[in-house]
Amino acid sequence: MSESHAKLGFLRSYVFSTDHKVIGIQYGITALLFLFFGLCLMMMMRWQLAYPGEAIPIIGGLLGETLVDDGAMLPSFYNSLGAMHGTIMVFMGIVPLAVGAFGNYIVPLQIGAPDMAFPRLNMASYQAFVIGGLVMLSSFFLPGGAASSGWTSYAPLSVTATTGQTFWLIGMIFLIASSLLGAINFIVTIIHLRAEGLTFFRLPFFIWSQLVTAFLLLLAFPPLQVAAIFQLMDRLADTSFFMPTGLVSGGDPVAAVGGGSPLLWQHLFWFLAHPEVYVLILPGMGIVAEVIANNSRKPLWGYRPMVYSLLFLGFMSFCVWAHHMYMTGMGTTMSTFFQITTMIISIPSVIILTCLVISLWGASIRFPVPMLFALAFLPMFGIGGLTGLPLGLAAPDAHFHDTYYVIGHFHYVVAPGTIFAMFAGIYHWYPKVTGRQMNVPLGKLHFWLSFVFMNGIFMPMMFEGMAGVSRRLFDPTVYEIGAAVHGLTTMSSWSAWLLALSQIPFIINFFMSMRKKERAEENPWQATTLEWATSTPPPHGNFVEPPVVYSGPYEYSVPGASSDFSPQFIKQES
Amino acid sequence: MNDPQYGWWLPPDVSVHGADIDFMINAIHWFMLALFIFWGGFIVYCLIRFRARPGHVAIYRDIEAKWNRWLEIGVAVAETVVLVVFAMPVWAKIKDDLPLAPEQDAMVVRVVAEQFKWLFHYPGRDGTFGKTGPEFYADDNPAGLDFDDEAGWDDITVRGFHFPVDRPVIARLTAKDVIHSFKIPVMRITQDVVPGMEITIWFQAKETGRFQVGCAQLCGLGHYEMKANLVIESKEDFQKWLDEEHEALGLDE
Amino acid sequence: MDKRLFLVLASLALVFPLSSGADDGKPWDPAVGTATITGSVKFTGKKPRSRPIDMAGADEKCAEAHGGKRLKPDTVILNDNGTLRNVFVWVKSGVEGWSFPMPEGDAMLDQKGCMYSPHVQGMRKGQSLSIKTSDPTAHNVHGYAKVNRPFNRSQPAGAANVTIKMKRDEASPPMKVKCDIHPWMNAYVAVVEHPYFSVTGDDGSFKLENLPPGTYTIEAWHEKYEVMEQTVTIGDKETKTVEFAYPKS
Amino acid sequence: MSEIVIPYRTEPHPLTGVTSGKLGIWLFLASEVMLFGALFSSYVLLRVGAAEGTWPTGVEAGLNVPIGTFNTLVLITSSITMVMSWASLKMGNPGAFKRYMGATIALGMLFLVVKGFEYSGKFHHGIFPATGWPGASDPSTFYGFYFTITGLHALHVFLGILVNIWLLVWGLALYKTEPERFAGRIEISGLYWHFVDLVWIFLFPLLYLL
Repeated sequence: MSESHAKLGFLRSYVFSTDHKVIGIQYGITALLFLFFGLCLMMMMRWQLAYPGEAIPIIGGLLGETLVDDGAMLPSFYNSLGAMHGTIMVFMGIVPLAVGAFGNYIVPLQIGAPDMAFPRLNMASYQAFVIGGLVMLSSFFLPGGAASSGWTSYAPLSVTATTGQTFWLIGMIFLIASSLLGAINFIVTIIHLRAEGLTFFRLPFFIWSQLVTAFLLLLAFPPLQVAAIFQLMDRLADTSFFMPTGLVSGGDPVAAVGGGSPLLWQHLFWFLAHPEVYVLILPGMGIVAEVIANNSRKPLWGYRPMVYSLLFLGFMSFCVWAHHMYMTGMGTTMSTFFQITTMIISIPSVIILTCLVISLWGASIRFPVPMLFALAFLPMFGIGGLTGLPLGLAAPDAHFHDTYYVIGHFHYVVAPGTIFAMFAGIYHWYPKVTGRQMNVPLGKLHFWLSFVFMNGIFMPMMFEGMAGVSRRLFDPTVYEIGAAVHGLTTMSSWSAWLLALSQIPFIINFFMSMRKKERAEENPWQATTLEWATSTPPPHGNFVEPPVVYSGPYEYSVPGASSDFSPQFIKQES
Repeated sequence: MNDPQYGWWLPPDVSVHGADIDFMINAIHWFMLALFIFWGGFIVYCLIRFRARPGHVAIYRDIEAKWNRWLEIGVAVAETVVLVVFAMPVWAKIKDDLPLAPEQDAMVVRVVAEQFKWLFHYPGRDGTFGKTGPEFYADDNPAGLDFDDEAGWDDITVRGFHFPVDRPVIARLTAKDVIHSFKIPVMRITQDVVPGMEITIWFQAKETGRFQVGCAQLCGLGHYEMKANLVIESKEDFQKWLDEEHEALGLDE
Repeated sequence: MDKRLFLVLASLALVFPLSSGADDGKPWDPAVGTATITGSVKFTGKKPRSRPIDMAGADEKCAEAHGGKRLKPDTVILNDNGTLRNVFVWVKSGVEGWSFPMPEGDAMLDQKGCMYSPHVQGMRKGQSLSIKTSDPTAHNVHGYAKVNRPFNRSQPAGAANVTIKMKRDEASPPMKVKCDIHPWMNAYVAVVEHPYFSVTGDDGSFKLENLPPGTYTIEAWHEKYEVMEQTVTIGDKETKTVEFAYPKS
Repeated sequence: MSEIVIPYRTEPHPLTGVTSGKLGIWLFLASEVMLFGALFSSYVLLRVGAAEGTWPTGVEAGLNVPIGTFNTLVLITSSITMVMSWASLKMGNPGAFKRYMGATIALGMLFLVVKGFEYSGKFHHGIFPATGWPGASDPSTFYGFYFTITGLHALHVFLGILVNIWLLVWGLALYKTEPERFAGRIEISGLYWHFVDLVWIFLFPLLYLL
């Protein structure tokens, strides 16, 4: 009797909890597992690329005969890995980690709220995310394998693909529903539940980034929902929204389809997927801004321009989607429009990055582990952003389109960019969540190894793309160009495997630090924002007394103050 | 296997329009490198000069930086210049200036993409294409020719791409099944081939050589094998090749 | 597009499969199999046109196997005696109720010089189709089965044979096999429940031996033309001739 | 573990002037606008791109305008009864609320039943989502759009009915303890219901008349 009571208690407090902190941790753990799974998929792909046609070591023998031939990967399996790596990393790894985990845990604390505005909705969005994730994962066990049409799922290829694609679409519909519910919750929470005195321009930059991100999710995801429904109809009800007249399959004309447009899918997809890029990067920028302000011990330089840039960035991200489609045969008028908007959208990114860099001037910079990751974010995101420039112009894109240059570009944005920001966030807020500090030497080891090998993976890709090697090739050495730069591919692969090994210190650190006896201080980073106003870890309901805010978010090194930080929630003697 | 002509930077350029693209790519990368070094240098300088140490205090008030405004304006101006002076005119020339006038003597070729090979369709000796349509596609008729149309009987349908140097080529691209992408790195061409649409592009080579055509858009499990040989040859050699292909048709049998 | 999803879901629902195998007839008695049907498939129309295949432009390794000679598609091959090759002739109905012994070994489909050999073949239900590659280039064999389970397997140069067990009859029309890498490669494999089938060769003739006396529907199938049918009644130790003429006029 | 109190559940926030629930539903409707906006733009894109004479008007395609008009009136009436049910709550008359809410639910169901008859009539004539427009040489996706858009709309109506039934049968208990909060829930459900109604008012001319 009492045991079943305890069990119910466990379920209510850890599995079906409505507490934003528990949901944040659930999101975080699930997303980290998905990220790790996505990393494993990538390591298998890298084997095929570096040693085409050779048996995959260790696991090659364990896979079924539809996936491997004598342990060597088959092209259909490679395509599945590619599609699922992209989908898992973007929709089930980074977004849930950046928005679901950090957003859920930190946002209510940083604005002084007792919880999210709709706690039960919050739980529902996590559950929808888990269901979507499980549907995606289960597709690996289907007879035809998982979806294999790329994470972009271009029609008509995806419409005629194996059943895995149907699971992909159903999984996406759940993930989209999860994001929509989450987005509504974040916006209402940030607008309504700010503590007394916490005006919009006293919000930490991280909160701003979450607010803009939530708006992007809210408005950009429905078109993809529509696209997914159309594609499901095409697959299950034989409609032809994306199927033009006169298709041929297996050498014979297909009579029954027609009238649709393959480009409709691309428009609907990229209308989501470009704002999605900003969904991936903005929370990262927010975290980096927090960490840099805290560790440079001075206010962020140009806080207001940064906020305005952020808002402008959010708005403009809806106007650039077709720069992914220059090579689909669009006219020069259209491409001119999208080239101009693409150049315009680069300006606010430059402003934010410049502000972060200038914030270092005149600072007193500490170098704890989160700061190392945040500082590394700056040049890494810089490379990612700069290499977007030639891709945003149609003429250079005629060379770079769908080459490894594109892969290098967006991975620089999300891998050493966003993922480094995520690591910065984990190291920074770990004491808030667990009440323990993470081990510093292990953290530094993790940082330096990751930094080296991240670049080892993606820098060679830039040169491969420059040489003209196309992406998504099962075996690039089939082409003369691919064979000529095969050394770069191998280097990339070895870096990838070493990067995976470099995560071992992090994993050890993550779990061992939880069991440490020694407790962290209440405000170990001497930070100013509201999440440090409550005890660590925060109680149910977060704040015993609702906090009141008296000043801006980054009041560090205020002249005449007693210490080098003046928290928002403490009234200063004037 | 290692082909010395391909390395870590741009592959050789044998197209007429490629020089503009290459100039843009190189210029943008120098610009990027300069910006990156400036930024990186600034960061490293800050990290050393403003590192936390006993007695060092951060400056609370905003530093009055004017140069950042200049940097941002500089970036904006550079982008505008690239956009207006290079990107737009170059792209307009590549896309819109089809060499349609008879004195330009453009050669027309039809390119059919299918899972997972390319097919190149030349008009043959009579200079006219036979009637084609999706309803004629069959295993023994990959080009979709109407076999009853005499004009199409001498058409040449091959799996490798030949075209003469110094002569504009107009390619009409169609796809049978899924989206493919017609990519020739040495010609600086990428063009998606979308089923249900016929997309026309043009290009002109300035040098001869043997290269490859590839597919740049994921089109299924054989995507990686979707390549064709490319031979850019002198007008005489091209004519010789056409004659050989005409022989191979075996029309006189 | 995705009827297989329904099949998967439906099979998930049926946890306990229904009893099968009601079609096992009485064991075959060789003593009754005395009748023979022979014949040939004439071609009477205008010779259809065909265009040569260019392999060299896409894959030199394919072309090397033919010494630079251009092949023509195997679709319509006319023999010198005015007959049509690669017609699949089989007994469509009339031999139900027997359980025939299985032949030894697998049905073979070879990939040689980037062509399938044989182009058309018959095999027995329950037999395996063994797909071999003799080429120095990669192939991907894709079986567009409509009754059996479709398959799609890559075979790099020197790979082991791909073996597919054909569990159901699929003879009308036969299963189409294509190579996903070399689009000109195609073949047809008919899966028949009994051993009475034949493919016309270079003399255009076919022979269905060891039939028990009875009335049979004989079907002739060609990939490009309409299916034809004839009914024959044969007695004990009798041999009858059946002629087909393509194309149907 | 005490129940935590989240502010602005029943009292409007001074900045936005609405409760959290209402702000939430407005945001949800904004995303719904994007959803149906994408459906409508896809329709326009493919219709404009269709070859001359391949895209039927609703009447040509066999859609029944009188039935469609009837259904439009049904939905508009249900919106009115929805407002009346909320107004009766506000005036402290739960009996009238029950009657009006019941009428709203009944009208919603009537809409679905009529829609069901329209669908089955189409199926009966061999018209399915995959059917091309038979009068044209080139098939078009008209019926695909017709079934997909109206189907999605019907799903929205169905969900609205479920919410309303829940509010009428189980949710009413809240009225006794927190009447304001309950009225707020009815208002939120009503906003959603009006939106669904509004979508139909756009859908009807787009599919049936144009």
